[in-house]
Amino acid sequence: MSGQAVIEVKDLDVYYGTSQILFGVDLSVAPGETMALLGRNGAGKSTTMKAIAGLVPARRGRVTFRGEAVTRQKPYRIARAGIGFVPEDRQIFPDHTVEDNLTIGAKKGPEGQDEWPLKSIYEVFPLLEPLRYRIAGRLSGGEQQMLAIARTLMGNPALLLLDEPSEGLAPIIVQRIGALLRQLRARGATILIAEQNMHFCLGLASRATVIDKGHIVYCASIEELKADEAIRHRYLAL
Amino acid sequence: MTIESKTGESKMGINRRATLALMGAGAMTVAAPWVARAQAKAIKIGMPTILSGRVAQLGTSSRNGVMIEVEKLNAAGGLAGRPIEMVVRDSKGQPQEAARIARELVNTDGCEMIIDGEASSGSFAVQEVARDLGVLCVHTCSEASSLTADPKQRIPNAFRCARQGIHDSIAGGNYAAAIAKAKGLKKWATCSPDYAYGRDTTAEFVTYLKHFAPDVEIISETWPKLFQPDYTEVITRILQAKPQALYSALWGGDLTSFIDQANLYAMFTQMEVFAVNMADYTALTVVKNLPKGIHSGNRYIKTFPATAENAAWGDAYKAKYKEYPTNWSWQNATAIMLLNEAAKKAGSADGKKLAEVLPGLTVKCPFGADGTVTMRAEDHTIVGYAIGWGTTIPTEPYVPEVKAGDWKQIFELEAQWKKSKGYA
Amino acid sequence: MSELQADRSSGRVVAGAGQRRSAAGADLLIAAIGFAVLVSLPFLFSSKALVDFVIRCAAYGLFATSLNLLVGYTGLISFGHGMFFGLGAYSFGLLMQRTGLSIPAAFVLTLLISAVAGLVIGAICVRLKEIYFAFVTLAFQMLIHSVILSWQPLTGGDQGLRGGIPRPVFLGIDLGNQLHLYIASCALLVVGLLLMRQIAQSPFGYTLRMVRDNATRASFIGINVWRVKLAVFVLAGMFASVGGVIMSLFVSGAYPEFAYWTISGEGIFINMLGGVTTFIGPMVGTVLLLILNDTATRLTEHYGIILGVVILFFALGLRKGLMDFVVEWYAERRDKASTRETST
Amino acid sequence: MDFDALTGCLVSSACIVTQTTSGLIIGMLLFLVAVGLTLIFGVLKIVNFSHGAFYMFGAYFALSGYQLTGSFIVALLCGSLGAAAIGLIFERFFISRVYGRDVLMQLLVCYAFVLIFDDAVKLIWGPEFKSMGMPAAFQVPPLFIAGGVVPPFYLLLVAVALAVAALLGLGLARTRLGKVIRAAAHNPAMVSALGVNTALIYGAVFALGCALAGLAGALAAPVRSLTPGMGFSVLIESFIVTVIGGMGSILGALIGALLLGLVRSFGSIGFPLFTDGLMYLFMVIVLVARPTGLFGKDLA
Repeated sequence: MSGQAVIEVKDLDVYYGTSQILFGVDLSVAPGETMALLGRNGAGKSTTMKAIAGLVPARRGRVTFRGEAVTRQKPYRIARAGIGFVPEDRQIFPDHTVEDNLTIGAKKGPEGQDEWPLKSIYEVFPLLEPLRYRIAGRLSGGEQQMLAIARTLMGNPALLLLDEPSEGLAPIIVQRIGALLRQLRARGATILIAEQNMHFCLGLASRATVIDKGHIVYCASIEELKADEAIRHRYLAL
Repeated sequence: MTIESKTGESKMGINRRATLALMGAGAMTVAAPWVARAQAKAIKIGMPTILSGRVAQLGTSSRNGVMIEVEKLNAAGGLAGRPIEMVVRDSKGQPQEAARIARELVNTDGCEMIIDGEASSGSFAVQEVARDLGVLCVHTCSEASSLTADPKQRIPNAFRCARQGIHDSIAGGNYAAAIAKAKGLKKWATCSPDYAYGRDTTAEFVTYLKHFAPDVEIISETWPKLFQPDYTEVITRILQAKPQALYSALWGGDLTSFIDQANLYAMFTQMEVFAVNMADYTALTVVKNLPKGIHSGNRYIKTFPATAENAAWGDAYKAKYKEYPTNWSWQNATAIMLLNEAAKKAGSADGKKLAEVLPGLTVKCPFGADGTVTMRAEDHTIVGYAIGWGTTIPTEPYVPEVKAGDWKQIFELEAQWKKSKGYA
Repeated sequence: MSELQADRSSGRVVAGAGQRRSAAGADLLIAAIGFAVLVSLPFLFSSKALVDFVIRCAAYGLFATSLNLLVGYTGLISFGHGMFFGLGAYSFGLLMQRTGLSIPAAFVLTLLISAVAGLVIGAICVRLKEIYFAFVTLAFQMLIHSVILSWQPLTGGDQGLRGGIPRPVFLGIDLGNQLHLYIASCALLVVGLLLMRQIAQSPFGYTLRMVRDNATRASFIGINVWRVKLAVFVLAGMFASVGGVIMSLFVSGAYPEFAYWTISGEGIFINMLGGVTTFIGPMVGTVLLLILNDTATRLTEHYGIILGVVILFFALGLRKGLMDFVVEWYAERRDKASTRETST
Repeated sequence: MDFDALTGCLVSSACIVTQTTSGLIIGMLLFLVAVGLTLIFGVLKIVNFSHGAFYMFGAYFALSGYQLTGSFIVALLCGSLGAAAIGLIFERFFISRVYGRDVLMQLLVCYAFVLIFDDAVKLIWGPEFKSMGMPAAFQVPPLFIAGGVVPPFYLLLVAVALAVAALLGLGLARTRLGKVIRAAAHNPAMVSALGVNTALIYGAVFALGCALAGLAGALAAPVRSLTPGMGFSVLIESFIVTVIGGMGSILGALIGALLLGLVRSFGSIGFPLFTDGLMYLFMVIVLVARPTGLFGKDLA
């Protein structure tokens, strides 16, 4: 399976200053697959995502993306290689308009593909079109989350990293984001999604990896995880 | 190899090499700077001056002025038989550094006398060191009158070998008054740098202008800061006052900036301009669009005094350093001439003995009004140097005709001035 | 700000009262020994330049260490600390020239003047944060410099206080005598450092660190952050003015350059050179800078290039001050040694 | 202090016109220097203490270019491009090493280069001051507008500065590069994660800032004498401008420069001996009233 994985993380160690956050993290996502990275608050999900995106340096280990090592590359190189990152707190550019936010993220994919012109974005995110000249900082949280995902899609990524897309949003908005992601999956996107909320990932992800205190502790299909109450209770407090 | 070198190589070459050498050997040389050195037979003369920053030219041209005479003197046997070794250091224009360097030159480097190439506050700081250490000190750049004229400042072992604003102002006042009378210039404005030299010289000029032409009236005063880059606000203010004539004690780069900017407003077609510091090569050779007919006092100009000695000295300097001498150059060169003459008279290079014979000493000098200058005994400052005013033209000889000042008149009025200041 | 925090690596907790008292005793002992060594120097070496050097070290050292109270301990980056240096020099010089007071009286009055100035200026400045605090202090410094230049009848304008500073003999001390001045400067330096050390180690000193690390948290536990910052601003200003007094005695005058921003810049540079995580860092920086300055001016007129390269070495090479480097190196060695011991 | 003169000026239209235009002239050259400073701070978060040196380089390069070709246009190009080139090298090899580090470390690196650059200029062009001279095209009598006097050269200067302000404002607001730059100023990590090489952006912005300072130096070269260290007083004044206007704000730099120009031109009438002090006083007042400057945002 590892031969055809879109991304493969091997034995990753990450430090903040002198304190170690990740301990030999292993992870892989197959093409077209949606993988959930589950764990409690502070378990190391975001750090893993940021390490893949190149925003925090890996002290040890390697990240292979489509057969090429991207470990310790600069973030923009990783992005150009085809990894699209949607950060935890969305980090839209608040003083820019919605459309400016989108165009800042616009680029061709790693093979020069252009699957996501503005037109397609507005088709998939019909909510954003009427807001296109609105200042992004004035959008609601859900709208900002949509914008953040759309902005990353504008870069035509081969892998989409989503860090806590449901965090801090009203249940009805969470549902809409879930629907949107299923739509993306249907289009064949490969997605790695970090979540505290397992229920959000049910029916979205096919497999789940559980991280706790910087260690990968579990990896199976998401149905198995749902069935395994001990694991859920122990690592996800569910 | 340092700037203490006595060789006649171009200063640029020495500096670069010194810099490189230092970069290489920096660590080694940190070794205890206070270890006293054995005294050679040569006589060391220390010279704190400004070699960096905006007025670096003051230091470099002062050093050139000193070196050209020291080399001549050394070739002729030195100061009372002892070769001179100059130790020149950069104070960066900071008075506390000037004081520190002066002390160190005497206490550590074994310098037996100081040529003080500091301007303004630095010279007062060096004066205090000279007072403290009792070492012979010749100020060569400070034109502030109080340095030697004020008996509270004066000390027996310090001398000034430089122009004084009061002399320039009396000669200038006389010259300007004649033109004011002839052309009916009654309304005057002034524009001088806001520091002691600028303020004092301007006040004195105005005093003597009014003394010689009593119906002159000052209708506007402007005081740009020293080294101010932009004079627009000053220029427009002067133009609005609509004076018939303008006096300025700006100098060097400030003066050329002022001229370039005032040219844009066609100021020089609207009034007669008297700029005491214009006739110095530093300014004359640099200004590209020199307006015709600016009245100026002489600073250093090789055609005044119009003697063969002066012209030869200016040419020799230019041949050696690839630029014309500055006002500072001749003052520093004269200092060496004076020391040499004093050493001959005293038969010794000992600072104390020189300080005894220097007062009242007259020395043959290309920059003298009559071929000599004198270290006046009563206030330890040189008199009799060439002083005059003329009008400038944009090409050599720049100041075709210089009207010499009358030293007799200068002495008379200077004496009154001293009385009025409580100096005498 | 992590690079600038005093005592960062030591992770020391506030010492109990008893410990503090014994630490103060140790400081006193060190100070006494230091003073004795300094006083004996001129009798061991007959170099006048050494005497001058130490006097200048005292002036700049007090100034730089007081700046570290602001920069290192409180996290207040002042670009205008030199104003107190200048204020000290001018106040003292003017008092001596114009009033005929005795030296100790003029000295105390100078401290008072600096304190009042610090109070007024500080009250305005310490409200501002970070870079804006730096700029407003710089603006005040330039304002004072402008006033010194403009108020010519009092200050002598650009020529400074001329004619020397009278130094009447008091208690048998004649500051006109370089040796007496030397001993007095050493005494002021040692006493000044000792006092600042006590301030840094006192509960007030730990309050400063708390304000530096997290001002919000400090205000939650009932600390009036503004008042604490103001207090240290005034104290640092007073110590800086003592540096100015020593300098004015050394050059027998006061010059506008003493109140120019470059003095503040040198103070900051000294702190970076010596390091701000130890109390003694600024003192080490002072000695380093003065040696560097004196050596470079002896050897070249391209002082700027030399100094520039040295600064780059510290800023980009060592990435910290000398004492910081030494302390960390020592701590690492000790750690290694102790792990070796436990493993065997 | 001379309040009579000041009130006298304020009731004379000729005086108001002349002093306002001279305030504009003083302000616009400052704006060119200050806007680079504020741009660099806004995007790179670096207080470029060496910015005055690029003004100096601009003037010296312009002088050399003018001496070689006799063309003022070439001189302007030499000045701005030369300063930009040095700025780019400086940013790539030195400034880039102190991103995100302590502000004092950044200042120290800049300070080191102020010293090095000044000495370098002294070594290359000599310690004596130089003057470029006014290009022949501008050696024409001044214009009289509404009773005030305006030299044509200064019209050019003001026009260039205003054009730069307009181009910068439009470029940052409208072009994609401008949008990316503004986004990078706000959140460089995110911009980088979207595939933009922020190092390139930083280098370009730093070079642009230096080019503007160089342009200012080149424009000033015909009317100001050139000396090593000439950048310093300009630096201090442009700092005041940026701090008054708010660090990082281009509009702030424009307004700040105009205000400072007016403070100087009218201040020189009312307080002829305290014009400089007046600037600092003005800065103190603004900072006390608005700690982040007129158009600045709170950094925290």
